[in-house]
Amino acid sequence: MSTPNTSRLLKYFDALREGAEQAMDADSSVFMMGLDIDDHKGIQGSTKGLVDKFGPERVFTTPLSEDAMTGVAIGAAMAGQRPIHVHIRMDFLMLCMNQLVNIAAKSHYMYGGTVQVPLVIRTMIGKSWGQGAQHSQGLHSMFAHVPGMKVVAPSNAYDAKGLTMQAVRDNNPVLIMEHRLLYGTEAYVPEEPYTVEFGKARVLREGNDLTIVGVSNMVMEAMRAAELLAEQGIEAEVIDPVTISPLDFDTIEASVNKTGKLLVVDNAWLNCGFSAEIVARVAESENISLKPAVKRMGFAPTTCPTTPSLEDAFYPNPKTIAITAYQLASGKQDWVPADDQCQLAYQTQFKGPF
Amino acid sequence: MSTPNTSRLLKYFDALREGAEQAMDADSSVFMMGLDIDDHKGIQGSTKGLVDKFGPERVFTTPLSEDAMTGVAIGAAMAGQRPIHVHIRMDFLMLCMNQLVNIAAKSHYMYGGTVQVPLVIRTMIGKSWGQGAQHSQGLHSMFAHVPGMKVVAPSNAYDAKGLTMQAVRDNNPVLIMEHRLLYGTEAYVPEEPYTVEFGKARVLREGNDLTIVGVSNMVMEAMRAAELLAEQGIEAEVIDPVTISPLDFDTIEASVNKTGKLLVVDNAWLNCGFSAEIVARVAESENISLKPAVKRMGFAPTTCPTTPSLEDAFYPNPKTIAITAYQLASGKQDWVPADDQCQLAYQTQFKGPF
Amino acid sequence: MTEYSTVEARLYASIALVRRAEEVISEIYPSDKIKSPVHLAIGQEYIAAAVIDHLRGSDYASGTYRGHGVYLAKGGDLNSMMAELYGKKTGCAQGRAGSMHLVEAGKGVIGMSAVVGTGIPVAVGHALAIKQQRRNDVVVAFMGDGSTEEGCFSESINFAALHKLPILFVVENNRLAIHEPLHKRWAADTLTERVATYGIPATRFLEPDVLAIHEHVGKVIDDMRTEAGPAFIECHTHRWYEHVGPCEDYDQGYRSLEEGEQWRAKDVYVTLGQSLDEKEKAQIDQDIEASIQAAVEFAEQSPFPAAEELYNYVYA
Amino acid sequence: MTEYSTVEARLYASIALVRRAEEVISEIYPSDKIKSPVHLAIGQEYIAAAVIDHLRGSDYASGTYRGHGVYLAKGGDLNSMMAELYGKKTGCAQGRAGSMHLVEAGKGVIGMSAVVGTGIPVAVGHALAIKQQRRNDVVVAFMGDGSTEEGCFSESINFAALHKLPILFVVENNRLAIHEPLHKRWAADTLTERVATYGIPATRFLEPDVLAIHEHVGKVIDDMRTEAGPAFIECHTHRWYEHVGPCEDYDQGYRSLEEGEQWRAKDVYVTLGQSLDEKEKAQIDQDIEASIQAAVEFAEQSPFPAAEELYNYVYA
Ligand SMILES: Cc1ncc(C[n+]2csc(CCOP(=O)(O)OP(=O)(O)O)c2C)c(N)n1
Ligand SMILES: Cc1ncc(C[n+]2csc(CCOP(=O)(O)OP(=O)(O)O)c2C)c(N)n1
Ligand SMILES: [Mg+2]
Ligand SMILES: [Mg+2]
Repeated sequence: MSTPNTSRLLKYFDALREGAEQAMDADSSVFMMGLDIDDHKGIQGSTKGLVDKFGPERVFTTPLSEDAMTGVAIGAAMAGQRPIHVHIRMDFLMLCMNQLVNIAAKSHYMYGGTVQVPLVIRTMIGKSWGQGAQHSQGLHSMFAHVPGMKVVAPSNAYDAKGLTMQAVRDNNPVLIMEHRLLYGTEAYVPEEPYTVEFGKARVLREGNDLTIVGVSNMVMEAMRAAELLAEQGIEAEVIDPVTISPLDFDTIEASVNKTGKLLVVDNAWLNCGFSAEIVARVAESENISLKPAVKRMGFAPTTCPTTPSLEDAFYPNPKTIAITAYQLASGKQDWVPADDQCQLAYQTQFKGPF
Repeated sequence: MSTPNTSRLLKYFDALREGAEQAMDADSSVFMMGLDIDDHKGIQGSTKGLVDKFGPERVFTTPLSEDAMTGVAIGAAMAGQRPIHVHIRMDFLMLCMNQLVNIAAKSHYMYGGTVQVPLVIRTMIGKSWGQGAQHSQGLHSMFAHVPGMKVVAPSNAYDAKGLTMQAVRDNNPVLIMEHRLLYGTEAYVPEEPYTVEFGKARVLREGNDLTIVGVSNMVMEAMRAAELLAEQGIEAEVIDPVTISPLDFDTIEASVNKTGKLLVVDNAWLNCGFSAEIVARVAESENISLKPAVKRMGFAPTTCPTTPSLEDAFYPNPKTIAITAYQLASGKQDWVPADDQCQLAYQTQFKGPF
Repeated sequence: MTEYSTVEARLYASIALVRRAEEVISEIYPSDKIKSPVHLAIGQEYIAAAVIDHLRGSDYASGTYRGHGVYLAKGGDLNSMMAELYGKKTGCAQGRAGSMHLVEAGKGVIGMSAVVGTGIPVAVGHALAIKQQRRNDVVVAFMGDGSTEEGCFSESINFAALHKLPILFVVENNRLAIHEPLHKRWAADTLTERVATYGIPATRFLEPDVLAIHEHVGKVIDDMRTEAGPAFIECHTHRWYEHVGPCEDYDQGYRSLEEGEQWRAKDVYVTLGQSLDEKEKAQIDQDIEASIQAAVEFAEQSPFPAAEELYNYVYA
Repeated sequence: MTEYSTVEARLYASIALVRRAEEVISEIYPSDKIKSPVHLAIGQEYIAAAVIDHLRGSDYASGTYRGHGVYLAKGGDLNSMMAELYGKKTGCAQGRAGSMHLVEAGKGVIGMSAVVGTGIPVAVGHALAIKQQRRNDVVVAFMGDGSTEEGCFSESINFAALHKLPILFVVENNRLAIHEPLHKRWAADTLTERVATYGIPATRFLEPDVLAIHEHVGKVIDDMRTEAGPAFIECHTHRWYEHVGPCEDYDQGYRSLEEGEQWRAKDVYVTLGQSLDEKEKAQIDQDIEASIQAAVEFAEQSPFPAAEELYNYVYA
């Protein structure tokens, strides 16, 4: 007998694996390809065991040929298969931008609706321990920029499984942006198959003082910041957009209308990024009459350095988020959380999807 | 004797050519490479004659290998040369994103300031006559998103030459985004070498009723719209950012502070685009106290179709810009310019840089 | 479907349809009714005809922006193609694709791409799907010499050979990429030898010998249907017209008329035509003229898509 | 610079420095002082040593994220490397690069990249610059077998051969990409034959015969300085340690200890060491230990960059 749904804690990487496994169980046209998915490490556990269960025809590694392999996945998808193509770092997608932007995103339209590309791209953002310039980029805005692509960003194990299963069912190219530092986090994850809807944001924490939108791992950082803020009497409403494109702007708009203040914390650079999009939509909104106080945080406008002393300053963290949010919400600059409190915040495990 | 500066009208493609030619005259480390730059068509005239003047070692075509050729250009730049790498369409840059994003943009930083990449990428946006999905994209926001890259967008022949010459002198990778439909436009272009400063927007037309920021070819379309608007008593201030990254936000901010209304017309999709960035900065600005009315226009959120009946609806044009601007400025929807007036607007030649 | 008395007649009919359709396109073009960049395959049609003659409806063929020949040979509808060039709603992609992105999924015509080389791995992906679906269909991927310079060509051949996929790669080597001759792009004229190092059959045809190509490919494709894995052919050929557009351009100086004349003297359309029974040839020609005429009328009379349709098909 | 009595001694010194430095890195690693993914080249050092022995200061060498050996052999400063691994301000890239992106422009060490294959065309670009600047320097580009699967490898070889650029491509074929064996990635084990089709000299070394490699490359590079154009060598070799990290991993099941032992029995570090004059070897070893010790101390005592420095070097 299976454990009741809500009582099973599962790690993010296990949830990714389980989502794919159940999708493959349900539909024999689903297969998985990607460098190193069939080795003993199995993409940090997220593909482990799949080759044993489904065999090397449905789960196989590839040569180091990201460009052509993406084309191959696209072609297979056009011909009726449902590939999941796994990349261990998002940075490497730069090698297959042409296939993704010029073919995958455009085929359905360009070919007058006669062709579909039900392709799932799994890709991970790296961080810390010297990942550095080429193993750390969150490049979702480049993909969200292009009509025809969908981009989703699970911040917890529940969404990791549910979005994976939904992505496989979707008839369009869907990019799943994962985060290395989320891989070990746990959430209550149902055992049975389920999907998480695209275009539906999640309010993780309600509050009246300001709205914080976090992306991917920054959802966690924002939640931790919210705890620090709560001790100062500031109640932040924390929103996880869940899917970057399509974006559920209504939920954000309603929150900003309530709080009048918005902080977007992206897991990426700001310039021409997803954070700009959210802020721009708020600015354009005819439903928001007063000028809200808005602010964006994300990667520093630099390349990502490897040394911890610089890397620490490169990323937002609960402390800097809390400070920024406090100023935005209170108009004051008279509080900085103590370092040990921030450390404590890091020990909180959020058992998403909250 | 040379003609006096201000009296010589030059076409955009000639200005591009002259800028490169004078840069190559001045510095023997400058060379040019790219598919088809040495044939009898010479990238619509913009590279014509250069191979005859400078020889095939300094001006050469390449194999169809955008990825490696970009790496080659980067390597040559690191070793002291100053390459100008020409691509006939911006869409094809998707093939060399890896080299541009992961190497060109990052090397100076990643290698601790010990390496420089003075690389110029020339690239053209196509439009109309069935260019369609893969020959029409304005993808500047992807590049502006990445620290370490610079992106410039000449809207007229004067800037085409001056930005080219500045780009060659710059010690960083600079992407020049050109527009096919601008190639035939004329402006007064000095014969002697000159540079156009990066990070300095141009106010092309002053006005108090609203601010219109146009990008690349959309600067022209916005100027035409402004004429139509003027007949309705609405004075638009039209701003050409000239360089996308770095961006002169101050000029835009000052204008929006004056007009209280902003329309950004990008030559690209809106989502996570440069238009979002401008609007987001306006929203964040502490110098702008009232909520300005803002609106973005750009490519429709679709792939670009080839047939004129759909393509017409894909792009902003003087008519749709004027209608949108009128509503934004007046709050009214009681005017639509007559089609023949819009046609007339198209006959105006703007002899930039105004 | 029309029955022909000989292979020659069948191939001639296939070649003649493309030749005449493109000649008509070239005639219409100055009227500006076709607002689409046309890359004519005139002079090269025999390759697609010879190869595709061995394909069934459930097989796939992929081509490039120079794809009228592949599209028609694989059974693409002439009316839909002509309407597509005109940008009409009745086009094979409802006017979204133009000449460069022809498609006819129902006939196994894989959508064509105008970014050189990108169609190659997509074709390989179709072969992977065939293998996974345990079908005994095959894929043929047509490409130009220039496309073999793109990294994805090597990547694709390696993967197809590694997984023994049922795909035939066909390089139409017209020794030009736009106006750039081979010697400015290839270190050595050894493409076929290079592909052979992947352990797959690789054959070069220096002459436009349509029957030799036809015979060779027949064997290769038979083997492929019984899991022999991929194969490769390189056919030297000649592009008669300018790279893009409706005209000849020997006067532009980048190539010699002499070379052109040598190839034209061997025009398969003519030589094969001459070998046919005269009556049969006349009938074929007459049918072709009629169908082209009908297609032009169909295209002219079809409506343009309405502006609102712009937003259709962004997502499936 | 130290003078050695024989080529063997010089090569041994180069190999031993890398071997011992990496062994020390591997010892330090568990302390978490080196917060950088280290890809050790232990067992493969002889290739870089043999090749780079022929290079001058003004020549260039490029490597990969597995680049300690190339960096040190080409004259990169050991202190700067160790400090870089520690993330210190005194590192060769001021702590921005870590182990994966070593660089030493002043010594001709081209900055290394952790995106597989991307360093190859960048190295070719250096060779293009040499040609344009009419220098008679050369470039050596080191790469793994996996990187040859990337399209840019083929693109790069073609361009280098087409323009006769002074570059030697060196493939360190350890028959693994992370944990994936060659037969899951290559359709055929014919890389050297394939590269030869570009019309450039291409040679395979199946054994770790450091002197044979040394001799061959000496001739090749001499030719290259007199405009012979590019060349290629493929050296079969063996990676002793895990792909990334400080340990061995024969127990992980993806490769056999037997294979490892066969290679280890031929360890160049040992065999070459045994061939030396004992006194000279002892002196070399002693000097190396001292320099490594000094480098570790240098790294430990160097300061971290200050947070404000984050914003330096975004633009030149
Ligand atoms: C990736 C890419 N680079 C450049 C171009 C511009 N371009 C269009 S066709 C062409 C030549 C292709 O030559 P080849 O593959 O031999 O095909 P052919 O035109 O001779 O049939 C080029 C360079 C393009 N469309 N895509
Ligand atoms: C483009 C790219 N794809 C995948 C990776 C992940 N990755 C890092 S090293 C490596 C294996 C490379 O193998 P090889 O070129 O043989 O070099 P080796 O590690 O054996 O020295 C892979 C797949 C990467 N860094 N870059
Ligand atoms: Mg060709
Ligand atoms: Mg290897």
